[in-house]
Amino acid sequence: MFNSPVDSGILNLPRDSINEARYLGKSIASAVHNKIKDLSTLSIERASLRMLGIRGANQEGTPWVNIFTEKCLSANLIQNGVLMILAQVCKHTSMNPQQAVEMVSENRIHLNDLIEVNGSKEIKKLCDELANKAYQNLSNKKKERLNFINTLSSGTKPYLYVIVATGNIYEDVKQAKSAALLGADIIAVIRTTAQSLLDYIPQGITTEGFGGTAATQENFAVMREALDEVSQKTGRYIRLVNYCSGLAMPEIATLGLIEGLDIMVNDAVYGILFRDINSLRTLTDQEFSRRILSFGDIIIVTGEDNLIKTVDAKEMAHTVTASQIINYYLALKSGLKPGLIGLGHAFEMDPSESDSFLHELAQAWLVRDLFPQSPIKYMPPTRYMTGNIFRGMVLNAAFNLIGVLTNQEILLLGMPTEALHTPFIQDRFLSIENALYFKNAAGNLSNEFTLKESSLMRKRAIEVLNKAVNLLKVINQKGLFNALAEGTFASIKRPENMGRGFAGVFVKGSSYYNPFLSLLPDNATDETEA
Amino acid sequence: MFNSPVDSGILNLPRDSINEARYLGKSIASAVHNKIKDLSTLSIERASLRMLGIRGANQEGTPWVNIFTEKCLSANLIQNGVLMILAQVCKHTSMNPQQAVEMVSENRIHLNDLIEVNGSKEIKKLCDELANKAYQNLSNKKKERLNFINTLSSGTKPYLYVIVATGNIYEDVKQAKSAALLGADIIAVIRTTAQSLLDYIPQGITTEGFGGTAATQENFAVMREALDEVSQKTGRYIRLVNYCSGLAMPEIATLGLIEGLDIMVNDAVYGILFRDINSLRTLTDQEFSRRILSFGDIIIVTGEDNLIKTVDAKEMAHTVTASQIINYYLALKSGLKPGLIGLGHAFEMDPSESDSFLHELAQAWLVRDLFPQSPIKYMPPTRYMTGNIFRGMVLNAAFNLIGVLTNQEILLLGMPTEALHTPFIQDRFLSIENALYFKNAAGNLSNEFTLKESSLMRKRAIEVLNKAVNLLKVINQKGLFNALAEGTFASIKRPENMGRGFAGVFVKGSSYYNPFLSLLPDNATDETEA
Amino acid sequence: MMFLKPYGDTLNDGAIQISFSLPHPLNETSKKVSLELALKMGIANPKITFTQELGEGFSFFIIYGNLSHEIDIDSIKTSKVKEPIIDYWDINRLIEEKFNRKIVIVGATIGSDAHTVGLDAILSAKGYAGDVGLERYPVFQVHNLGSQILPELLLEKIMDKQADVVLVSQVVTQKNIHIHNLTQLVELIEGAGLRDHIITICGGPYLSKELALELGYDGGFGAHSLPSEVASFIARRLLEKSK
Amino acid sequence: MMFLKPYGDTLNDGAIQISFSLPHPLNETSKKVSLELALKMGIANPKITFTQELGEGFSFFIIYGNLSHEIDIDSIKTSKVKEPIIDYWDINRLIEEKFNRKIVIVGATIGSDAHTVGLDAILSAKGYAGDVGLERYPVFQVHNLGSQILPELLLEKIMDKQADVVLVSQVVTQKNIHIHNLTQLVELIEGAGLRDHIITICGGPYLSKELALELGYDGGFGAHSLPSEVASFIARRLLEKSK
Ligand code: B12
Ligand code: B12
Ligand SMILES: Cc1ncc(COP(=O)(O)O)c(C=O)c1O
Ligand SMILES: Cc1ncc(COP(=O)(O)O)c(C=O)c1O
Repeated sequence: MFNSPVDSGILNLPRDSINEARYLGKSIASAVHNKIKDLSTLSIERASLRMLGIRGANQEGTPWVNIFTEKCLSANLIQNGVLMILAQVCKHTSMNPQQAVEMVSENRIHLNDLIEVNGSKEIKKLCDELANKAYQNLSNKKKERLNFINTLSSGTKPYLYVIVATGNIYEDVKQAKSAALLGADIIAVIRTTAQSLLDYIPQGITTEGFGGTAATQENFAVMREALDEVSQKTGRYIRLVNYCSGLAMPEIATLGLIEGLDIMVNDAVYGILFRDINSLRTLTDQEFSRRILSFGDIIIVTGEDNLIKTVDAKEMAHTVTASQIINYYLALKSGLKPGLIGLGHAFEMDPSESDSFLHELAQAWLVRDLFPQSPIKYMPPTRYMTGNIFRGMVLNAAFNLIGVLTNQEILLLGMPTEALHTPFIQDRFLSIENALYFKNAAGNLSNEFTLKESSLMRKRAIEVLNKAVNLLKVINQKGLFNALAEGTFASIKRPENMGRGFAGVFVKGSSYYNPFLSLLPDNATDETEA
Repeated sequence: MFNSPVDSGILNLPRDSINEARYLGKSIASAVHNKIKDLSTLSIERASLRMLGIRGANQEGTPWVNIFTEKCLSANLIQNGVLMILAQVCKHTSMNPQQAVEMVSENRIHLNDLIEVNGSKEIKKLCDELANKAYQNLSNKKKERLNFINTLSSGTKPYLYVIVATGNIYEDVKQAKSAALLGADIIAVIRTTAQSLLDYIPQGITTEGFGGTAATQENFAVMREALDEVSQKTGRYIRLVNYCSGLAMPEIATLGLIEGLDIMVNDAVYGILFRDINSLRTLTDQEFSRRILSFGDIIIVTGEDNLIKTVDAKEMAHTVTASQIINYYLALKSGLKPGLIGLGHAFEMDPSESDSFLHELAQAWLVRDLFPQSPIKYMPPTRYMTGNIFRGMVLNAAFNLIGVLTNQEILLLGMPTEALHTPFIQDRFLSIENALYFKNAAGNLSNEFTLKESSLMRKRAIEVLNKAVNLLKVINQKGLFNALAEGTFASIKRPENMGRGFAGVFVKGSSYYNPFLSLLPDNATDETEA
Repeated sequence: MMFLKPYGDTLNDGAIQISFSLPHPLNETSKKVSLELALKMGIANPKITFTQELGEGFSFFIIYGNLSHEIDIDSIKTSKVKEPIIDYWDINRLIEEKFNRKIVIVGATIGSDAHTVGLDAILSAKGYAGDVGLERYPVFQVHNLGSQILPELLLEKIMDKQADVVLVSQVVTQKNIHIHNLTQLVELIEGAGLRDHIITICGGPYLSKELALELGYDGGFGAHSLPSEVASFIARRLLEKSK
Repeated sequence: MMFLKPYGDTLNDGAIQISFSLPHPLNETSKKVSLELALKMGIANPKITFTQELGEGFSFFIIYGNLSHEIDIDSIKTSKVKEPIIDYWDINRLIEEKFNRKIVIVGATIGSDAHTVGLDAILSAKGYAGDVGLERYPVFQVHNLGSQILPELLLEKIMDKQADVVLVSQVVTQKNIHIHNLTQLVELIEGAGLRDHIITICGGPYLSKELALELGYDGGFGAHSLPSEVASFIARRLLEKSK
């Protein structure tokens, strides 16, 4: 349903450049994969525990999975993988995993007392059993969601995506319902500032966030239930989004799977650049999280829009394209099908520059033509929005028109009050009304035109593509990690051995075992995809 | 400067249909001309007096030209033309024309006492002298204006046209200056309601109108002076518009010429349909007024937008096209060059209908392709504007984009508060900002595309054109007057012998003489134009 | 007691947006004035989010803030429950039974106002928004005089046709021209001694029932009115009067 | 005395537009409430020009009317004339002369706030809107710590670098998190006995000089501030202090 209807590219891009871009993308992604394939992270381990169904936290709100993992770490056992350790505890104590985790966490069981450091075959078998059962449960969850979706309509493309960000999950619910009833197809709950820096998932239903609402399993559930209710009411399935990024990336992916999320914003590079998260850590986390999302049939959306929020968007447009290509092949490597890879981009050029509308249009077509099978997530103007809300409506109109004209699949709606505050309830209405006008009145515009041979837009798109290819060449040569270290993206330098969460990366021991690594989809599709 | 840059039509319209439309247009216009060529009207006579420079009014505010003309009428002399009568008075009394008119008006001279009913050669000669001198004066006025224009820049196309309508000429000046400084190229002063029904030109500077400000010679001068000042200041010539319509149409044309107006809204059919002005009267007036405007190098803009304000705009789009063709050939017949014929049309289809943006775009291209040498005046959405000013900004954005994409030359800017009030000072700012964005960011869009063979828009345009041709056939067969009588336009029926001002039409006598009829340009260009 | 105040994203945040121009250049003074005005309006924490010089001597402001006013919802008297609509068939039947003749309706746009679309929406057979107009009701005999009818002429027509109901439309409101015209008409009707013999109704996008009553009309209809509402109102009044 | 009030198209017409939502379904009651609110705000003749039900239990209103409030322009005290800008060369010369050492500036975005563009606009050599940043001034030694710096850590750095000036940026304001963070920092600085030894400046799009002073900062800079304004302010303060 998220497959694009676009047949042949309107831009008629040079085949050579496309092929070269693809070749380079694959090569860069393979190199990343090779570099991280022997690594695991604390958050991957915690995610594995969460997949088993472990949840809850101690009095202070520290999740059991964190405490348990820390224990494994301090007991110097982590390199075996937490599942092996847990299985041994379960075996020795005949407790179920949840109990076992809690007992260890509360120091009622000491790992060092108990653990045979090298897991026996038997332990491995128990591990497999636990994982298989979990896998079954998770499969059922997923099927439940897909079945529910199938009973309803899915709206029409482009899907209208709006955010809620009141900081209070109950207010978020009101705002989300209002938006859905007014025509939104997708609701994203924005996270509170700096949640991405937390190396754990906060616990419980929350009502106080700043610039967003905490992403917790309980908040996910509250919102999902509310949206299911509206979906039922409107007969149109309302998709739920949250952020699968930051230090707890794989865990959030797991919660997304458990709580029926449909789309997750997922991009390691965002964390690296804008949150100073260590690149090894988050790219390792990302691969695991994408495998989970792939299993869950959850669309990822990437964050290339951010690459042009702090630098000149026109000049640096090719970095967006290059990053999309890398992200695409990284995603394929993690088992995601093209139809689940929601590449991001944005309308962020200076609107006062002449021909800026043409340049935006060229860019929107470029991404569309490069990734015909992928849903594209188009982000609205933010940087050049001002307190002039009336002009804001106009820029958003230009954005919406380009969105429908170029067949973007997901339109993240711009708000007239972008420069002022996270959206008020009426802001969303005005923006949905704006987008619905263009969807309905200009939805068929994309099939009307061909570009002239002399088209400025075509020239511009080819120029951007070629610059992207050159950049990919450089990145391919030095490797993504070095490129990030040298400030290739958004002019920000992030060395491989610095940044948050580096300490949470470890090399898997020879006896490391995690059955999910074979259960979750991986790069099987890689070779078959263009 | 008002010549369109469009070379070959993007719609690739069928040649046959275009040729047939043109043939029919010419034929309809000729028939109208033949029907009115022996007629004059009280307002043509008054205009002739005004061209001589007669101005002023009595204590009650009744203009001397009206009183004098009435005297000619009651003395049963009107069929000679007022200039002949005036010349005789001048001759016999040795007064200058202004004195002569005033004396007759004040009953200090009685026409019946004085007049040799058949003007002698000598009187005719005096008549010619007066007219030649007037012609020279008016030529100088015109040259003065054109010279001033040439010292300044003229802005870029599309020209941004805004209205002022406070009812108070001094407030109008403030609002007009503000708009010009903010980027407007053209200022139209809207007239007070029902001025078109006045069979005279009100006198003096006025400060109380309803829905607009009285069109008086003095108000024209106040505004022209203000705009000249701003033009000088910004280095960009600001054009002034008023309405050359209603019962005093030819007089207003004269005042426009004298007071340096640049553009006049001029469309007899509007008066017929929406003001119940008699069709013979106003079509006769229109021809004379257009000859004056042609002489003055003043652009006319026609009122086809009104044809779709009360009926379904999508269904009746072809009536707009048909009327444009008729108006075009009527204008050529009156001596206007294609570059002075500003055909009007509008964005008035129901925006909630699917594909409405495509239909608007098709219509805008159609008019552009049909009249490549004429400035086109594109009118904004009004009917479907509501009190939701935010949505209003969006509809106006769609309108502005179509305006630049289709190379319209004059964009009458829509106001977010269209459904509420005549524009406030900030409304104009917001609308100018809206249009300037598209001019600058998307101004080059028009050269980027070709339409696909299968284009819905092309189909729609051809359908409209063919329906227009069929309508023109019918009109050609029965004649424009009968067509108007039968409700062809806007579903309103206006019989030829009814309506306001019919009494002011008369058949020119065999001794009728008016030297302006040979001085003013006429249909010389007709045959050479496509 | 329940108090209502504006809502942005948190109950009782009072979030509100305002915009206006000032006849003063954009400078520190006019900015301060704009904030002072907001404070006087009861807006706490007013923030100017946008300013623009509007040519010479004028400036434009957009302000957001938090309204401190609130309204006790229990204190709100909504103008009694809307009179229920009598349906097409009932109107025709009831009037037929009671009067046994056609009810004469005269309609016009008065003064210099030439907007007829609204009046036609109510009167013409086609009606408005799928709702048939008064001409379609067999019991009504409608004379739609069209636009730009001077009040004097309308009075003449009322007498001439022996109208039971007069419907006037006013759309242009600049400098309160509509109030002027509507008042003039009512005075003429009174002067002619017809006030009690005729039902007077005015309508237009900027009119309301309240304003109509204030001006001395029996009824008033604002934006988006439906012919059936007007027909209902007429029927109810006629039946009341004839009691 | 000259009074100012909003202007639409006629002097003193008071024309004003407002919009807001109510946490109440769209019905006669909420419409009435919206008008009552407008009246309380001092808006005469309030007219609802648009209403919209916002899903369940919420409604949106746009209202136009004529504000009756006016402001006596003579009563407006604009915060004295803006301090004139000292230019780049003078700043460098004056500081050089007086201090004969580099002035140490530490800058950061504090708390969980990760918006650095504004801070960088002031600090980085490139500057903002063509105006060079503080790093370009030879007399300033700038340590830009970047984003998401906890107040405690910032205090440490201040002491560590023996800073003369601290510049903090706050962009996220939801639930007043910026007030919370800024207050915490000032308190820490005071606690450490550094209040009189350091110039404290905060900035961000929703900050103002007034708010900054209220919170205990020496200076505050809002939207569209220029590095040269900040440099000037710093130079003037330094020179004053050293007197
Ligand atoms: C169409 C239109 C025209 C057409 C009118 C054609 C015609 N035959 O009616 C034309 C182009 C001729 C026109 C001209 C002018 N117009 Co005009 N026009 C409009 C427009 C775009 C739509 C009005 C409309 O048709 N609405 C649709 C109908 C169905 O709605 P309605 O009138 O509200 O009617 C409903 C209710 O109000 C009610 N109702 C109305 N009347 C009555 C009567 C009774 C008895 C009852 C019970 C109910 C009732 O029932 C109707 C159905 O629900 C509006 C802008 C807008 N979008 O609203 C401007 C507008 C009304 N026009 C305006 C003006 C100023 C003019 C001019 C005076 C400008 C000028 N100086 O040239 C001219 C002159 C006209 C004149 N002498 O009066 C202004 C009025 C400003 C004001 N508040 O004073 C407006 C708001 C535009 C603007 N922003 O400037 N106009
Ligand atoms: C770019 C941007 C981002 C980028 C930031 C990249 C970066 N490295 O800075 C990214 C994408 C990372 C981002 C993320 C988020 N953002 Co953000 N972002 C913006 C955006 C679009 C532009 C801000 C900007 O760069 N302005 C340009 C600079 C030059 O202007 P400025 O900051 O006002 O700075 C000037 C003055 O204020 C002053 N100044 C500023 N700081 C200082 C300091 C000193 C000492 C001095 C003297 C002067 C000074 O001088 C500067 C030059 O004149 C705004 C919307 C908008 N259009 O304003 C939203 C916006 C600021 N973001 C917002 C939010 C909520 C977030 C998130 C918290 C959302 C989330 N939960 O995920 C995240 C998380 C970030 C976090 N943890 O803080 C909200 C804030 C709402 C509020 N009032 O609380 C906004 C308004 C968007 C919205 N409507 O929701 N964001
Ligand atoms: C790709 C990506 N990840 C994450 C986030 C959200 O930030 P955080 O992870 O700090 O919640 C964003 C915000 O725009 C984003 O674009
Ligand atoms: C062609 C035309 N003439 C005249 C007018 C103005 O009306 P009036 O002549 O009554 O001033 C309009 C108003 O829109 C118009 O479109």
